[in-house]
Amino acid sequence: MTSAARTKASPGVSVAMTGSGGSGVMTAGNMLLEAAALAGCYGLMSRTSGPQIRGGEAAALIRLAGEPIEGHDDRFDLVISIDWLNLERFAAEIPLDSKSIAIGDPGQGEPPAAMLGPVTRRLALPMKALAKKIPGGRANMIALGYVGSLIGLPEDALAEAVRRTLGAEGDRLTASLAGIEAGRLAAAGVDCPHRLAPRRSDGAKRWLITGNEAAGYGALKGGVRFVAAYPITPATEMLEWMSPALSGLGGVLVQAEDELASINMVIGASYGGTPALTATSGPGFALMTESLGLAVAAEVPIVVVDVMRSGPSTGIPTKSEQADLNIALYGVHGDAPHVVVAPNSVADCLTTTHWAVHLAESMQVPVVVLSDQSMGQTRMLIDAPRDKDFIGERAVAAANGQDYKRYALTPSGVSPMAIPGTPSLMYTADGLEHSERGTPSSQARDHLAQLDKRERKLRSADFGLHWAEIEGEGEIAVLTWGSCTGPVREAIARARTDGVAVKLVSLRLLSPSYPDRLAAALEGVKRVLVVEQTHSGQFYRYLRAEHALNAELRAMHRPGPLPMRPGDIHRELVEWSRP
Amino acid sequence: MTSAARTKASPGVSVAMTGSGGSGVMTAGNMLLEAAALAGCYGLMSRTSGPQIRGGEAAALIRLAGEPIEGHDDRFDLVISIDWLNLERFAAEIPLDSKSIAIGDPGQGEPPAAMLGPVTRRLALPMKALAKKIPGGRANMIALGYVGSLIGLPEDALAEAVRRTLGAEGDRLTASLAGIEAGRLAAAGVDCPHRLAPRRSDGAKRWLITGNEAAGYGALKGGVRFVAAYPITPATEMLEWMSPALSGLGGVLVQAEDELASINMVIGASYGGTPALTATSGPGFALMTESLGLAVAAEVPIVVVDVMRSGPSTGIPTKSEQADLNIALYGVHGDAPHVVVAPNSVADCLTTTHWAVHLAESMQVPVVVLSDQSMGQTRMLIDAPRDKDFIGERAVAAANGQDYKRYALTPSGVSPMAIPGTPSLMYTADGLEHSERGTPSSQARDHLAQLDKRERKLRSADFGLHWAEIEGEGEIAVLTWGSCTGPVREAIARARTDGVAVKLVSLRLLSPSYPDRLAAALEGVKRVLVVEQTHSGQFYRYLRAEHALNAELRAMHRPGPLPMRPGDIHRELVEWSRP
Amino acid sequence: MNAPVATLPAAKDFKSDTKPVWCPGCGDYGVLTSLARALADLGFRREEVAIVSGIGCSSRMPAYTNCYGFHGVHGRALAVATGLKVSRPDLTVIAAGGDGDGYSIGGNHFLHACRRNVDLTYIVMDNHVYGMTKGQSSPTTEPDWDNALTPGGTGLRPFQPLVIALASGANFVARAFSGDIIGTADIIAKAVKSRGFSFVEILSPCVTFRPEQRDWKELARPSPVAPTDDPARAARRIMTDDGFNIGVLYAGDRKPYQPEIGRARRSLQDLAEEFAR
Amino acid sequence: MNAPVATLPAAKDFKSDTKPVWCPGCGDYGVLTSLARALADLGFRREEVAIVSGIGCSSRMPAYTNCYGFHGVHGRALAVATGLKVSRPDLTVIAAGGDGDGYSIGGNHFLHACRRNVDLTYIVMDNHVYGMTKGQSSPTTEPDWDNALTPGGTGLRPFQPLVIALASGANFVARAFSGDIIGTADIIAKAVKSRGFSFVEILSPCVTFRPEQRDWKELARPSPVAPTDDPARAARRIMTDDGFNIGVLYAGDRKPYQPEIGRARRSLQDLAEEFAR
Ligand SMILES: Cc1ncc(C[n+]2csc(CCOP(=O)(O)OP(=O)(O)O)c2C)c(N)n1
Ligand SMILES: Cc1ncc(C[n+]2csc(CCOP(=O)(O)OP(=O)(O)O)c2C)c(N)n1
Ligand code: SF4
Ligand code: SF4
Ligand SMILES: [Mg+2]
Ligand SMILES: [Mg+2]
Repeated sequence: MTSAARTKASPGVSVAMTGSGGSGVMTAGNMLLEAAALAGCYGLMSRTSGPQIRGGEAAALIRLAGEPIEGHDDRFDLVISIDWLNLERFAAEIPLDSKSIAIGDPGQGEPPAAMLGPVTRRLALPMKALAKKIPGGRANMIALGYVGSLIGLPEDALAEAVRRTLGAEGDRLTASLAGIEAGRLAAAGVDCPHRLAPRRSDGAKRWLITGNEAAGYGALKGGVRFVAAYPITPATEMLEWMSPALSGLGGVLVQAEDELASINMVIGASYGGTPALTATSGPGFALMTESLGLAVAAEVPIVVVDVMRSGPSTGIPTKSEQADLNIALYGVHGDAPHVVVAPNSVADCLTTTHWAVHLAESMQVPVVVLSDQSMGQTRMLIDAPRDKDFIGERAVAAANGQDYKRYALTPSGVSPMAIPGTPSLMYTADGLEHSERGTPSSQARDHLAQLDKRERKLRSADFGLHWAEIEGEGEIAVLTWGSCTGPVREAIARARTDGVAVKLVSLRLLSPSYPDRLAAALEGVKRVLVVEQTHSGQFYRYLRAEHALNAELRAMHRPGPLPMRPGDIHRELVEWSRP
Repeated sequence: MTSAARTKASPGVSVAMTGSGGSGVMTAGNMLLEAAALAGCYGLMSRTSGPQIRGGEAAALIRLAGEPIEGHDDRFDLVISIDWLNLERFAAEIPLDSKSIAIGDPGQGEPPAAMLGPVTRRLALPMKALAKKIPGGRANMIALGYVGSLIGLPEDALAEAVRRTLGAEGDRLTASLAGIEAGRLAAAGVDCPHRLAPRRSDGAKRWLITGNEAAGYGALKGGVRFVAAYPITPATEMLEWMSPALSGLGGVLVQAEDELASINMVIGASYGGTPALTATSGPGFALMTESLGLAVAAEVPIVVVDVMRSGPSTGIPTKSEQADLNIALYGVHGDAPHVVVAPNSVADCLTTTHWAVHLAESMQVPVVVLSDQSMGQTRMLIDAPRDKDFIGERAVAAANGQDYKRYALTPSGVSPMAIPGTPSLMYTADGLEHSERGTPSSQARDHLAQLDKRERKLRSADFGLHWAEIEGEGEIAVLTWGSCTGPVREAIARARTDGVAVKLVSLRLLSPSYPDRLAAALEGVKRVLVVEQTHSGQFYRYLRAEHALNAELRAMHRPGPLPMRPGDIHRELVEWSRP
Repeated sequence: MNAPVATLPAAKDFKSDTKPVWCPGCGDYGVLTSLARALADLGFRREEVAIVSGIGCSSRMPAYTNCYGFHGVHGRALAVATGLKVSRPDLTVIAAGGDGDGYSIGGNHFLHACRRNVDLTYIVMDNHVYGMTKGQSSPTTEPDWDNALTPGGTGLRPFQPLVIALASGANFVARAFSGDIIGTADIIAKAVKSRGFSFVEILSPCVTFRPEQRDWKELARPSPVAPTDDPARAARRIMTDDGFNIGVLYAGDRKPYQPEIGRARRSLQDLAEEFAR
Repeated sequence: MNAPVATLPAAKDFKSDTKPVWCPGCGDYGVLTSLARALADLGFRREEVAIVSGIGCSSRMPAYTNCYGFHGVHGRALAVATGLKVSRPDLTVIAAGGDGDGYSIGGNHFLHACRRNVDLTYIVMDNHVYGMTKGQSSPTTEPDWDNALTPGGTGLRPFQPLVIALASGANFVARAFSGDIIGTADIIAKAVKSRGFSFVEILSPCVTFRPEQRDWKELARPSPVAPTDDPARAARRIMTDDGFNIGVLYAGDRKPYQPEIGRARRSLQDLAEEFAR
């Protein structure tokens, strides 16, 4: 396996645009992504920045391709720096190699040697100087025109992207259009091996969306009309997108005083009959687990989205990790069966959050959605989502002249729920152990009956096909979840070009465990590589605890903040498949 | 295996004294226990009561024996009821059989048939009438004298117990002494097969203590001098015992406004150099996990005692269960290695909480102690504890003219901690990921280095012999923890009389897992019965997740509120050992 | 319980058949009776009312009424009530609980509920003690009250719920005494009728852990002055009275927080437009 | 940093060499400078002082000073500070943070810290916004301030920190403005010297999310009246001023909460006696 082969298998072009505070690389990056959309490409962009709250160095990390892609590549083809200030901070996030091209402004000093070490080809682009010639001109637009041109984006797509961002007229538009034109001219004649080959022109619609927005939209589609939350990185944008959207739909978002309040507001709204959700990240989630247990015991459906960041404690708020798996699965005191699901891509944030609402409502149980910073904050071009028939129907009690038992011991475990306002079904929802009627009880038989009932709801449910993503066949499988799925899929594709057949199993349903289904999915598989972004191997332990897997297991786990790279997974697969 | 054989193997006499509000059964029960102590016996007493806050029906559940015992038997030999009001509530808690004797006051109506069904022998004792004859006499003292006499407690031990409780003189004393005398006379000539055979008269000291008091004492022995807490059943008595004790020792207990405050006060005190502890139960523990993660990340030693009760949510506050295992092990967001230990008896609450302080201080890590309601609130006669040399030494930094690195990457993972007030070592403790100096960092290398360091502290520690209790040999072993250990030990003893050899392994150290030690302890064991008091089998899952056990595993788990009974475990063992 | 209700329910119909766990003589019995009476007087049907609580003796209230009830976790009643009322403005929502639940662990929600001014009624049965956990100091306990957890007392200045409620923006503030069934029913009724956040502090003796509170019946008396709509004046009055002036002490007219609910101006399809490329 | 300190440190010595993450122009720079100056003026050695915070831009303060520091979780600074001070009365403990940290998620600890009256100084850098999470309303934000999370504003009445502090029992209450380095240093120094719980609310502009707060420098002015020791009078003054009167507004003399520490009257052996049988 040579590095050339790896590169060959890896679709598209990866570009990093960097610069210090106010250099406008994010704007340029977003325009590049918009232009790629107009040109019929797929693509994604994530952002990274230094520790400054505002105005520090920043980088737009972009990957564009003719086919759908789901994560970053192992390396970058192009890095363009409006200035090189503090860029070494991003060295680990922007891996470069001998095939990478570094573009800098000769007027802005020397690039950091350590970072650009392996790069053999450097291009000089006097961005500041070129911008100065344009009234109101800015270096980022020069960079945009230059890069767009190098990678083969059509001139009009770039111009249209600028127009869509800045509006149809105005000085800024004029200056920006002049800027990209100057950049394009500067690129003329520069030969670049990293070029896009747009494949698609079938006219099918695509969406440009972040995982946070997708999760918000999915929740609304599922019927959520009440949200209470407290801001926290990286969940805030989900809430900020939902707030006006909800009020448009006749719902509401309440900013709570803290997470203890937000989850309890959500429980109150759901008790009242309104599908309800809160979103947070690790520290806020930790504050919610007492009341998550209340929702379990009182059987109030709610959805809690945890957009994970690097932990423990405050950790690295702006970076991704999957290490809230443990607390999501096991972080509730007492035996408290609840549902944990995880989207496996930006697009899937929509579907899986929609599904989560459906599960919560139909089982009257809290559902935790484990998204993460990398999905949440990556803006991606995806195929317009198809409709899924998750219909979140709550079993609602109707007055029938009989004594109402809120917590009746039904075969499915789900008991019809009375909505306040309904005559003759008045009951008290309770976090104390209770009888079928809901009266507090400390009797062993009531405790056992209600524990059994609450477990039965989950064990007897049919989660349909959405419980996992299963692709391909092979004696080796990769078992993974969440945002690791994209890089795993890419690694598997590369392995295929090496002649190694690998099956992909990515779990969306993490709790309850679904041992029969997983065993069936792994039928015939001899070796399973378990891939996750944690330090301690939380997913691996979870698999051992909940499943009796017959295959040989190997754990591949590493913490954030760096994304999982397809190349590393590929290497592991190829090595392991050697006889 | 006949039921007679089971009964034979079961030491001592079990007595339930019951009555409705204000009947004084608790006082009588405590005196019975004191009398047993004076007579050189071992014994224990737990309490149960109806849902009323005060004044409802209640029962004192007592077991006395000539040898050390650690929990209740499967059944009761004697039940004495001052009145039968609402007694059916306790039917499941006071199992009776054909050998049981029921003693009631003929003037107080009929006993509940369902409960006394199997009982063939009933005795009538006109407690109220006898008491009436004594000025200030009370029925509970008649009951005490009667029962004490039936089971063979010496007259003077009973009288002395009353004296120790009520003081050397006074009307109440006179009436009480007259009462027990009347009871004793009434018992004269009544033949009772359930009699005590005090074995011990070696003069060795014993203690009469609850698990909550023992844990409090152990903590003080370990050096704890600061406690902050918020009341919660069943942890409150630990705090109420500690409060005056601490102030006597020059420490302090602060009543916090909530559990968020209490754990953070404890972190503040420990940061300042004072070994510190908080105690709570499930709901309060759930509120602490965010800050538990802070203590992990900032490396501040603290001890958190969770006196578990039945969950989930508010659950059954007055009853025991082991179902906070999951949240204690896994309830912290991010990868947050910390220590979880569990005492396995009332006596061990002392030693293990002492050990917990030692571990916290020497590793600069939060330690969770999982006690439970049944240990915490059982009052027991134990051998006076021997001294253990757990010396909780914190590695303290001294100014040495070098740049101080609070989070230096040492081989053990433990870095000397500067105590505020020390010149030239000023640093900022941080829950953000940080460099060795403690400066916030989002660099992958710092994150990995600190995650490794924090894990290394636990993985490289030597936990000595205290990590587990290992007794006996056999091809079958029972693997258990916490308050299940007593009943398991008794079940194993019974199995031994059946010729079945069973090894006992009870884990005190639950996290970090200690796989090599456990594997060594189970060397040669073919079958392992996993015993725990949870509904979902949390301990069983934990074992599968963290250990590669070669033996065949069988899970025996049941929820609270009823205690684990030795008979059930014994039955399981004997069945499983059949070829 | 399931017969169709032709006529409006009487006070007794607002009580459930669940036997309270309360000690004989506990002040909370009186509050239950007053609450039932107030609801009947206001002409509610039982299903129109939801009673939400936390944990404590007093927080057992919901199950003893025949309305919709929610018995949640310790300290969070106001958050649950807020979510319920904001999403279901058609319901009458009453939060009820104790001084520990409301002023200690729930203090932050108290502050912010007053400020938020959702149209709720909040009833606190203040007995200056944690009853349920068997007698520890609460925020309103006297500094020198001896108890096992803080021997000799906490030494802390008691929390002043009415002053804090006013300072944080509660729109209706009253003090009641559980021994006065009719007066308390009247105050609760006024609180429920008042729009916005209404706070009713009820002195409700804990006869078990604070038997001396039986004397409250000698001390409680109607407030000598009429309610004011000036929060500063109300605050001054409360700070200078002896804690036993009973009645409505402040009634304002601040607009409640109630976002419009249930009227969609856009569709999911409209929202999708912004993503389409 | 490790040279033995022969002479007392100057103001600059109280600043660390860690570069703040703050935006250029952020008000918090001024607070840092004032704090360093106050500590120098009071003649502290750096190791005698501990600065404790929660999470937020302003909560980054500890690392930028050269004292002992504790940067904990969001909203819990006062609890950490309380534990530290009660167990280590020899240290000077200062808690610092933002309006979100202190009045929203930390509101309950604020209430109870004022009431408990431990000898702490609490500095809140109030910018009427959540800076760190990029611009949402805090409890002190104007009701009509438009932002992404609550478009058009929250509609809620702003929280009144000084009034609440007074009503809950803070022993020293002051307002400062970060642009006035010397005045703020002076107020902080007085707060630190005052025994019991001292609360200093500092108007500290967030130039990034509330650029209009640059105008505060025109508005802030010394309070026209001298500090009072009557909380009711102080409260009235604060409720009627426009929020820009700078200075010490209340200074009381309530006894701080400080249990005796470190003097054992009993031994472990004594305690064991009660269990022996
Ligand atoms: C998180 C949590 N902490 C502590 C408790 C224990 N607890 C139950 S009720 C209570 C206090 C009750 O006092 P109050 O609210 O005044 O009610 P009262 O019983 O006096 O009516 C406490 C501390 C709990 N249930 N949950
Ligand atoms: C439990 C928890 N919830 C939410 C957050 C996210 N968060 C970080 S800082 C902050 C608010 C900061 O506002 P403020 O205290 O006013 O400080 P400023 O940044 O304005 O100085 C929030 C909500 C968190 N870190 N932890
Ligand atoms: S303990 Fe006190 S508050 Fe609780 S029920 Fe009894 S009297 Fe009422
Ligand atoms: S965002 Fe505002 S508060 Fe935060 S550093 Fe920037 S200016 Fe200061
Ligand atoms: Mg109370
Ligand atoms: Mg702020």
